[in-house]
Amino acid sequence: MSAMSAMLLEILVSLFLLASAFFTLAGSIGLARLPDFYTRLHGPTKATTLGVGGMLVASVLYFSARGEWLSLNELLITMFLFITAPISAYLLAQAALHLRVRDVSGGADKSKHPGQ
Amino acid sequence: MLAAAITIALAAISLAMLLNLWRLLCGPDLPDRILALDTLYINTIALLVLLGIHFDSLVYFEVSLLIAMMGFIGTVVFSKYVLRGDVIE
Amino acid sequence: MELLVASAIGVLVACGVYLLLRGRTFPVVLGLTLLSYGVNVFIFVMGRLQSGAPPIIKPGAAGYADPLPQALVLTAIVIGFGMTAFVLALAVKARFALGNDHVDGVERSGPERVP
Amino acid sequence: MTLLLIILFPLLGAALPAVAVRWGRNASAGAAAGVTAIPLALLLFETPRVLAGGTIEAGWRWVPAIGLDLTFRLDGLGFLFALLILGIGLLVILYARYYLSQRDPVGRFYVFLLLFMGAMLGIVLSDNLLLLLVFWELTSLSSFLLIGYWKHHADARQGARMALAITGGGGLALLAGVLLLGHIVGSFELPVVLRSRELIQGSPLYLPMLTLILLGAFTKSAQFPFHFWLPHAMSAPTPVSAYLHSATMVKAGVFLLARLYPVLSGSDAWFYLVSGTGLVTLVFAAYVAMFKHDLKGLLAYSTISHLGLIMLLFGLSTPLAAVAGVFHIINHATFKASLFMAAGIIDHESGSRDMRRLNGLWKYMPHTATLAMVAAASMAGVPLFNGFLSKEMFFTEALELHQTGTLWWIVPAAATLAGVFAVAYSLRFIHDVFFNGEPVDLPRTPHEPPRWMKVPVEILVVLCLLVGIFPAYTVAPLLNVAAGSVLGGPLPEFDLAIWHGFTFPLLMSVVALSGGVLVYFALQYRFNLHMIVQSPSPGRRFYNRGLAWLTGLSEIVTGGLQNGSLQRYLALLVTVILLAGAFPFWQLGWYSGSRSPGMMDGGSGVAWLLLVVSAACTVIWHRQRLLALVFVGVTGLMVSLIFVRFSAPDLALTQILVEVVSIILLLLALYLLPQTTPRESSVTRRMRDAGLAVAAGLGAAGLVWAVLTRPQDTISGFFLEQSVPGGGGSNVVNVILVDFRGFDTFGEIIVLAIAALGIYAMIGGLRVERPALDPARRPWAADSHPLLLRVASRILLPLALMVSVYLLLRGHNEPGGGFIAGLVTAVALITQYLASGIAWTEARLRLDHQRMIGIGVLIAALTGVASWFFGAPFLTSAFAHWHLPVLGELPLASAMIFDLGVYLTVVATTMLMLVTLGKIGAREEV
Repeated sequence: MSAMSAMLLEILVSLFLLASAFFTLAGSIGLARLPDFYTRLHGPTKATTLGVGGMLVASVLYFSARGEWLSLNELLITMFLFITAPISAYLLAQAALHLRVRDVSGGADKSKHPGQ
Repeated sequence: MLAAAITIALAAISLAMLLNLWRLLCGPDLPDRILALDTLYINTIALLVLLGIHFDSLVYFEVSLLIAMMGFIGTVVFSKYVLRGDVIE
Repeated sequence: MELLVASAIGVLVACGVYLLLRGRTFPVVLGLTLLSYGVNVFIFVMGRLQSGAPPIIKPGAAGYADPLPQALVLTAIVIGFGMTAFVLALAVKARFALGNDHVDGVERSGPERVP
Repeated sequence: MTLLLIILFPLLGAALPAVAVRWGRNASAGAAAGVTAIPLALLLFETPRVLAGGTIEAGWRWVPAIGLDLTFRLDGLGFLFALLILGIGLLVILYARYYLSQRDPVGRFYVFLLLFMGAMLGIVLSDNLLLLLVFWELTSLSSFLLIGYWKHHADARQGARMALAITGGGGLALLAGVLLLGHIVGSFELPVVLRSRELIQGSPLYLPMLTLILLGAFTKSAQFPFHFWLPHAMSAPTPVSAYLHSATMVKAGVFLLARLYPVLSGSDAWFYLVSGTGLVTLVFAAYVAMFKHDLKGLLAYSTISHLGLIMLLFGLSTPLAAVAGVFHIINHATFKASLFMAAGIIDHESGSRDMRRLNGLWKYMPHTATLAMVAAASMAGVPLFNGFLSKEMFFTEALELHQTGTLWWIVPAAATLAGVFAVAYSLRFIHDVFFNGEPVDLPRTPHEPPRWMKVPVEILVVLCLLVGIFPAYTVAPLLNVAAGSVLGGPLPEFDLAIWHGFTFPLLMSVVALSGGVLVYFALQYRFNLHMIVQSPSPGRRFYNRGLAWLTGLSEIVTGGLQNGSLQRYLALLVTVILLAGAFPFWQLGWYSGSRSPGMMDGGSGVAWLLLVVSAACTVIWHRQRLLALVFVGVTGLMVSLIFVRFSAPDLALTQILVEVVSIILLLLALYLLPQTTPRESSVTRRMRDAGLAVAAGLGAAGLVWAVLTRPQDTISGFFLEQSVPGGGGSNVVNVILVDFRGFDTFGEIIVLAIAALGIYAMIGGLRVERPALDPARRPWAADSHPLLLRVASRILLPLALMVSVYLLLRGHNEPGGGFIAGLVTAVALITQYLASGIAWTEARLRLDHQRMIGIGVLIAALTGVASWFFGAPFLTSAFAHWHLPVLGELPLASAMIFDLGVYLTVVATTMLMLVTLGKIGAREEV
């Protein structure tokens, strides 16, 4: 690998890392700052998952370029995360509805929810 | 450059984890806390990937993989407990 | 760094001991869990703190973390899990056999309703 | 080898009579006799060598680290005692066959008797003092069983307890004494000890050591003031009294003194302690014996008195006195055993042992009476009987005494006085039982016993006569070698003859005989002996009071410490641990070592904060149990981060898995427990607990700090070097687990299996109604198994299983291994239970968890056993490199098969634990 392409790769990995870190952080800021549970649910499940996905891409790039490993591992993690994130969110939302967690309007969810 | 990027990313993720802690402490409801725990798990994966690149080592991947699996199962169990009480029925 | 580790172990042990001294079975189990975390980390760090040097033999590695405490702690974690499971089963059994979840098996303030 | 066989025959053969009793009492007695006769024959084969002065030694190593070896020796003294034990033992077995009634469990009697015989042989043949002690304790235990043989009698139980308490306490003192002796000499081997006389007697520890050893000997041989257990032990069956309490066990104390005579004797302390105790016992017990109305009580006190006599002889420390002591051991064993048997016959055939009721039995059982008369004459020291010979030697030695100075007359006078009493009680035994009027309302009409019941008595009585009349032709060779090994040097000149001319000792004998006759008839006819009732001995009162005091003390201590509150015990435990840990800390002084701490980084700081805060929150919110559990989850995650951060990927994997499995378990249990904890501790209680907790935390933290700031000294270099060449794997942690320390891991999976099976046994059948409402009094969600989750779990299952197989296969070289892979598989399977329910999963996944645990442990064990076939120790690993198409070079070690066993066990135990708990709440409320 030439010095040029190595340089390019480093830039690419760095960019991916920074972007992913931004998304990850954004997800957590959303978790901390948004007004009610149902809105908070969006941050981690979307932004953070994306962020970690980006991290993994960076990792794939980094290690694959070094020729050490055909990074199936990261792929597996990404798959796991992308399959599980929506289900976690779904179940958490169900739980919140069951516990009648209040939404931002202040009124608890009065409608019949699936738990009833 | 990579080193700088890793440092910044590390700082960002550390900050993210602190924010998760904040949500864990404040709640106010149980689902908030479970969600914070779930997010913490995912952030930990990010942290481990970063560490892997930083130490130039592959041994952290299995840990990340299992944290991904276990984080999911943890969230599922807690939610199921809230919903149904009996986790295995 | 050593100060962080030492204080973390101290906090785990202190929280574990406090919960162990509670009167109901569930907090006691939680305390046991925290205490075993503390003890596991304690034994682990007896091999000192090594960064980025896992005990996996590789040509050209600069050094390795001490594998012996790691092997000890690995089984300790699993055995600790077995113990937690056993104590939990005991707690459940005691609750249904005695009608309360006090560690002494005697409710000090009247029996509670068993679901 | 012969020596070991002699001891092992009774010990191992003890089981035979219990089996043989199915074919009747004769078979049982026959088995016991056979088991005794063989070692007796073996012993007799060695007679020529022993009588020629030879010593037979044999030894095997046992626990060399503490100086305890299986070494045996057969010298003259051991031979004499072994002969007594086996010979009289054989007679007692025959006698007991007729003595025990139809209702008594004969098999058990012979089992105990043979056990005792083996233990006693062990004492007399041991060549190692610690080994001797082991057998010493065994005699105490087996005699406890024998005395308490009639366990339905309260006095038998009490007598057994008393004997055990006194001789056991003495055994403890003896242990301390022997340990001191071993400390002085540097060895517990008798040959070494017996060569170290100057060293021992010059040691400053000589006096405490001697006192302790004497305590052991005095209690065992029933010396004043510890004598009182022996009369109480008379509630044992008479064969036991004849065997243990005349011939053998009570002689163990005397034997010990004889054994250690060459090194312990000769000092002033020895003289005053041993002969003083012996003298007091001799006179006191002989006096008491005269007033006992119980036949066996009289014999018991007479035994105590004669043991005192033997003690006194050894205490005198002159060679001839030691010879006389050995001689009296032989004589006493023969006449006292026969007297006990005679008393047993009388008791058996008349139903009473009370001499106030037993009178004039001569006309009912003349044969038995004749035998008893000969034995009693020997006991009294009448010429032509063996007791006379040793007693006259004793009188001679009493006169030769110089240590007492102007008080020289005390010992001869006391000896004569004791002789007077001995004649009096012997005479009473004969006159009061066989003559002196008519029987007073006996339960049965007395008659002669069965023919064979008298044979043992006859044999012993004939021995008494033979020895008494022809000492030089019968007992002399045996006495010579036995006394020779006691003295450990040349024998003094002595003459075993009946007639030595008109000497002062003969005068003493005459005084004793005539005085004894006078005293007896005076007591009987002037003082109305039958009406005198003695108060219980002060020793017994002291024993009872001491026992009551100890019981009271233990009640106070127990009541003070254990009020039934586990919280309190735990607090006490923590306090004690803190105090025990505080002392070394105090000594350490400054905690910080020389090693400079590493730099802290921001990420670690955040993780630390998370860990500390979540642990604290677990405590703060521990009343809201579900919430506390969430925080435990955070703590666990952070702990696994610690493992990752400091280069322990295997630990991090295990931690994260165990963490989640524990949370599932805790949630399963929480469902069955109250959701909140009531506030019930007082503020002071909480402050106290917080104080203890903070102290414990500070202690742990301080300790870690002290260690981490000091340089490391590890033994891990070996493992790191040998892992690849020796274990065939590059993941050193896994190689340690499955190879270097494989045996530990084997033990650990067994513990895990026991825990899982224990849980299954404890709550396997428990079923609880499902509550209709959740903790907030709302109905549960209707959808028990959400579709999304079900679908996802089925996609994830193969992925997770693949991961686990991958972790298992490469665990030897990279992070992973049986424990981790097993947990992954278990979690993957449990996810199916979570998502689709028990019924659905078990319909598709038919796993018998118990059987699977068994298979796992078996595979691990077989891997270990397999190495035996290659001539290597258990669990030796072998490995080879295999070339596989896809995976490439794969080193396949036999340790990996072991790891497979670990894997299966971990999967099955985890599943069994979770499913067992999960099934409890499974039933829907109708």
